[in-house]
Amino acid sequence: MIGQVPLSYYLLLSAILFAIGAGGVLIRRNVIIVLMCVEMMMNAVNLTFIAFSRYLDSTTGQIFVFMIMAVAAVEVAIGLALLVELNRHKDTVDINEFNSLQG
Amino acid sequence: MPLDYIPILILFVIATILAGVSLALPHFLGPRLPNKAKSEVVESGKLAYGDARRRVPIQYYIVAMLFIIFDIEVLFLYPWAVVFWDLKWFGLVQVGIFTLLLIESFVYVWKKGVLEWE
Amino acid sequence: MPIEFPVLNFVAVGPMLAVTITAFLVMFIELFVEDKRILGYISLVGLAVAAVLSFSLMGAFAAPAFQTMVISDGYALFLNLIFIIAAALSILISLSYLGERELQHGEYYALLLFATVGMMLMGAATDLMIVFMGLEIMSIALYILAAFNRQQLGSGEAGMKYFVLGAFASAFFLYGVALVYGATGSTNLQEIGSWFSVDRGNLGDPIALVGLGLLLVGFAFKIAAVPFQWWTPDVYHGSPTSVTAFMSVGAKAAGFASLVRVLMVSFNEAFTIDWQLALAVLAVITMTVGNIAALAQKDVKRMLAYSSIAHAGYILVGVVPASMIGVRAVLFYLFSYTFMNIGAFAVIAILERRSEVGSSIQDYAGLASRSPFLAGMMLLFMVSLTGIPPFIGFWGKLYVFWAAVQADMSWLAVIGMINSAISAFYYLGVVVQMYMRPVAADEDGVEAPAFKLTGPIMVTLVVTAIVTVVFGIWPTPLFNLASLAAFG
Amino acid sequence: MTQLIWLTIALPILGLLINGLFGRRFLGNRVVSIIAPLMVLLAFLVGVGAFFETMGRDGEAVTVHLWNWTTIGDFSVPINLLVDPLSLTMVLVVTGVGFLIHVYATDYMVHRDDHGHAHDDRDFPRFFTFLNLFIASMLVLVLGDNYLMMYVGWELVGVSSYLLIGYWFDRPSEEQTPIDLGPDTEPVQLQPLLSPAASGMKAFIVNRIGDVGFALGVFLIWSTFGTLQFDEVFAEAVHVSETMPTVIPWITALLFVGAIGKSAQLPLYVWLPDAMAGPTPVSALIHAATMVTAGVYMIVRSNILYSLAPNVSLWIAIIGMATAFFAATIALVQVDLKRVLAYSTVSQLGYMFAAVGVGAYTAGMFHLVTHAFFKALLFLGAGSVMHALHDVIDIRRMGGLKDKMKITWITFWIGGLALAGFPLMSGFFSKDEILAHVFEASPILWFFGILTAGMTAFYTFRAIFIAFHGKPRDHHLYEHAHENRAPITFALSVLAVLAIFGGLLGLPAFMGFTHYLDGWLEHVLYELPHGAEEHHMSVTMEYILMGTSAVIAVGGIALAYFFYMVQPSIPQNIARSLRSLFALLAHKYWIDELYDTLFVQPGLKLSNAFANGLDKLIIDETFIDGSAKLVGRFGKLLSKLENGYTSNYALATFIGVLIMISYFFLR
Repeated sequence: MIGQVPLSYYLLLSAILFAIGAGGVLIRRNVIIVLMCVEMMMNAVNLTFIAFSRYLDSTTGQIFVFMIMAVAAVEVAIGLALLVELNRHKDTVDINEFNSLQG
Repeated sequence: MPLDYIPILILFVIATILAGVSLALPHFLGPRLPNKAKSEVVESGKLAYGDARRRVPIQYYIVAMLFIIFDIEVLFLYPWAVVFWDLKWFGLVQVGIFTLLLIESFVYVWKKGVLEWE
Repeated sequence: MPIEFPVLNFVAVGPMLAVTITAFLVMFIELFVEDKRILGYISLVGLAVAAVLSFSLMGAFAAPAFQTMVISDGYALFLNLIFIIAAALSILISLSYLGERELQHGEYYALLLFATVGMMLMGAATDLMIVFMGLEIMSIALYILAAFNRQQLGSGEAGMKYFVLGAFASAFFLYGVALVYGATGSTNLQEIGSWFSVDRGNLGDPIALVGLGLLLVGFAFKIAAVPFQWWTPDVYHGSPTSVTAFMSVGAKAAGFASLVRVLMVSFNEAFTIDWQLALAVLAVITMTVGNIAALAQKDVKRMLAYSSIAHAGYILVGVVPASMIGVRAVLFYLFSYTFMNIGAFAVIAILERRSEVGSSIQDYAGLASRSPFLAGMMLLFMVSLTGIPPFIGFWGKLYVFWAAVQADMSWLAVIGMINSAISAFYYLGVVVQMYMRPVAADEDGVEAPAFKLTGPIMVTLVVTAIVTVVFGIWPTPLFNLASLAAFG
Repeated sequence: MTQLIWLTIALPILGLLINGLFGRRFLGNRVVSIIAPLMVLLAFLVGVGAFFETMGRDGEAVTVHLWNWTTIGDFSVPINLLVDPLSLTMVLVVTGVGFLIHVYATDYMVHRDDHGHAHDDRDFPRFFTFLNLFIASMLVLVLGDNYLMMYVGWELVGVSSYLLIGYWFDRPSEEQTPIDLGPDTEPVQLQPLLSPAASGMKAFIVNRIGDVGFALGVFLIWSTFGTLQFDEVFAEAVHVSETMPTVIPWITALLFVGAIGKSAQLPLYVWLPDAMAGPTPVSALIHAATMVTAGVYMIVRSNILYSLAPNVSLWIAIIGMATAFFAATIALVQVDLKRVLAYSTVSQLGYMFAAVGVGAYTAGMFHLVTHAFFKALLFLGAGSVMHALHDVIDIRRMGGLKDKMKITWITFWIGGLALAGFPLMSGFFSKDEILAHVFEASPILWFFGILTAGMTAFYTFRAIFIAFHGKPRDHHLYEHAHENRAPITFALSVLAVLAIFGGLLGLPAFMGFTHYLDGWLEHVLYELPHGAEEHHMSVTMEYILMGTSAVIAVGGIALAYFFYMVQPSIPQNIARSLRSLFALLAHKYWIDELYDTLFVQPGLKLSNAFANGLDKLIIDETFIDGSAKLVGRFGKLLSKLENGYTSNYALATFIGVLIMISYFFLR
């Protein structure tokens, strides 16, 4: 059925998702939301991979998606862990509250 | 050929402009009268109540993380399951190693006493 | 459908396996031992084994493994040595540094080893998938290590910043991979390379080009090139010094490792013109911004962070020509930088106050009179980093610039020289403090920090110093090694 | 011995390692003060041995290969030492004079109270460590057989001189008492003297400008000739000058920029007078005898390049003579004994450059050697006075010292005569030879030269008469003054002998003497194939010139005697009537202030926009610091962007991404 839906649509969609994710990272200040946005970017990439791998019909893309998912999961875990750790020092989830290092 | 991808570029541009503008506008528009309500983190209309520590016991996060990780790792077993018969022992050994590593880390977590709720 | 079983050739990944297994061992043993320093020594043993394996593989046939996912050629093995040395030296620092701060936790060493594995993967990867895996293994370990000092907000903050920005950047990197994959139908460097060839007229394909651009972004972030360097000063500043030493050297080397391989294997020949200018510009602004910003620093640790940005610029100068001589220069530079920089950070680790983040320049005032040995060491490393002969740093710069000249890019070399002239100012600043200022009590009237020289860290200092001097006086053998390694 | 020439470098290094590592803890000052001079002495002996062997080979050069430093592709830098007349001359001067000064320093650097008890000074070993370091570096500079090693030595002497100038880094900058011009005129205020630390930094930074030029020059040689070996370069030089006529002038000019910095010529001479803040042996060794002459050595070494670039050479001659004249005028009114000598050093260096500029390379070397003798002697004499007067260096507080310090007095006289070019002293022959050659090239330059000679004689003896003769001005000091111990007087006497007889090296050929130095150096000097035709001026002309300079020298001395012994009121009256001119000289033409207003102030104005930057790292005053400060402020601005907000970092990164993408998309 990919025959009907041209590749460029998928690319467009994933690009949109990716851009939204990126925008989110730039705008949102809540660390958790930022994490979600990063996830979103990664999943946009996943979509691109899948689309391409169907289009080229090569399985590499799909395998890559597995990798990305695993990595993404780990990153979320790390992110949460770091945040929890940080909360022991400073009671906030605002990413810009953590600015003791500068200059 | 390039024309097909113009939208991607455009979208990137729009995204920046969007981000840039929305970061910049607050500095120019409107008077600065910070009060508690304003300086709070706004989550789509819902007020973020309480503080980070009082919300949920820490173990919750840890267990959640562990769940995510172990859950995702399982995902690698699916493709193996599909071609299980064709791969024969080779596949079994490979996956065996993989699982062993998973178990090792599980033991590590366990011995570290992360799973203790109290 | 029948499946033909792939030839895995575990020998080729021997060094990585060695380090990985050690890492798991460390994790496991950690559960049962009280004195965590043992783990450090175990890790050293494991690294030694890996080093031996790398050596024994050298000169052997460059064997691809795991269906050309990785390869153990001279290039990868030389880089392995760099990573192993970096890891070993920073473990030695850690043994003293963490001990003084009650930070001796077993996972530290395990994480450090995992990061090393990631770096080695990046060096050996011949497939974007493995590049990505290596990148993530390395980065994730480093995120945690950066936040390792739980007593300090700074450390955690460093970890958080590194993590958020790192994840952000690797998302772009991934997108680049996806685009390249879409354009070429493969993630294997060789195949990508063969896809881009004049006769197929694929060169101008914008999707591939943009993909390449995003790949460069990913690497530029890891090697801390302007304008992707923003995380560097804060992260280097906040992280435990032993970690900073490790990542300032290892992560940079790893980034360059696969950057060079990707460019030389996949985007070479007719394609070079497409990225040369971009990298050249990147190199110039990186050097300049790094150096100028470093001038303004009052904190030695942070100053070195900026200087490491500048050094990334110098190394990029060697990448731009896309020539063998350039690759050799880069390898040599990475090697020399490993020793100079870790040495300098070792001194910082000794002088750092326990309560504070970073290490203020005043603490170095009159060091020459307090400890001629330490001062002499710091002097040596500063001079070498400036690139004053006859120390190893000079040769790194010389080779890199020479590569640029060979490629008719003398202007790059000239800019580089001017920059290293600028860098003299802030490196000299430290020397001035140590030799020409009386010991000063800092703002709060606290006397200069007490320090003690413990065994492991002394080893680090001596080793790095010896290498800096010896290969400074006689760089030829090292350079020959690098020449062999350059895709030999 | 020739094969062992590397020992001359190795021995001082050995010395500095011993003293540096164990000096303070284990050896103690006495041992240190034996080891350091001993090493230099041994080096000297090796040099002497090599000298005789080279004589035996009648001056043909030998290259001693040590090891290959590096090989990049087809380019390789072997570590060779070049033993030939030129380098040996330098080696002998450096180690010989260096040894005497080491001996001198062993006593000079010991601080004694009035009862002659020595304080134990923990920094004592540091001094000799640096001093040995300097000797080694200088020898690397002169013995290297390629431009890279020369550059390495060039940098190393810079560093060691910086370390030595700043040796007393904890001493503050000093106010100078204004010059009193008698009643009804207001006294001339003087700028305060820089602190040693500041002076060292100033010297280092000013030198770095020159070094950049030098480095670029070496770089250009490399990219032109593809090699840095002297012999290969010189062999190619003529051919290259035919194929690419513009490149040789560029090379020579850039190298000369380096020389300007290192040898304190206009306009970069400003660091040398301030370098006097260092200990006197340092001033004698580094800032009079050896390091500052590195530029001259470099030009003589590359003589063929310079003969191939006549215009550049002409400029060198002009700059040299201008410097000579300019510095001499300043020296006329200095009240600080060491600064008088400093400016005279600058001036004498000017002579040397004038000589090499007009192609009289032998004359230049000749003057380099004799100058090393008598100027070292003068500085050591000044130091001896300082030592006796507890570091008072202002000649207005001296006087009548001759009966207190006989040896110092006599030797200082000898040095003064040599410097003034009094007939039959060493300085006379060398200076006269230079002036003769300059006259050949251009009488106008010669005129300035002879004028300078007169001033030299005058200001030298002005200082002598004020310091040693007449009535003591500061009785307290006078009472405590005393002749110094053996090491100092020994060094003085030996140098005095050399200062008298040094001239024998190059007795004028036209009088029928043999000019040893000429024969000695001829192997080093390249003849251009289409020979520069030898038009020698008539012997009578030579005699006339020699006569003139003799008369001028004597006249200068006589004038000084008349002014400061017979009619002390005259100079004051002159000064009063020409107060503005006098002040101008006393303020060294306000050059430092000029640089300050030209470079520092604009820099600061611009940078005041940003928060304060580098002042912790670098001291103010010199103009490079100004611009460094400026850069530093930019750095501050840059690090302001590093404001700790992760969102901003992300945004900046993202913008970078966009630029990257657009670049790759649009090409």
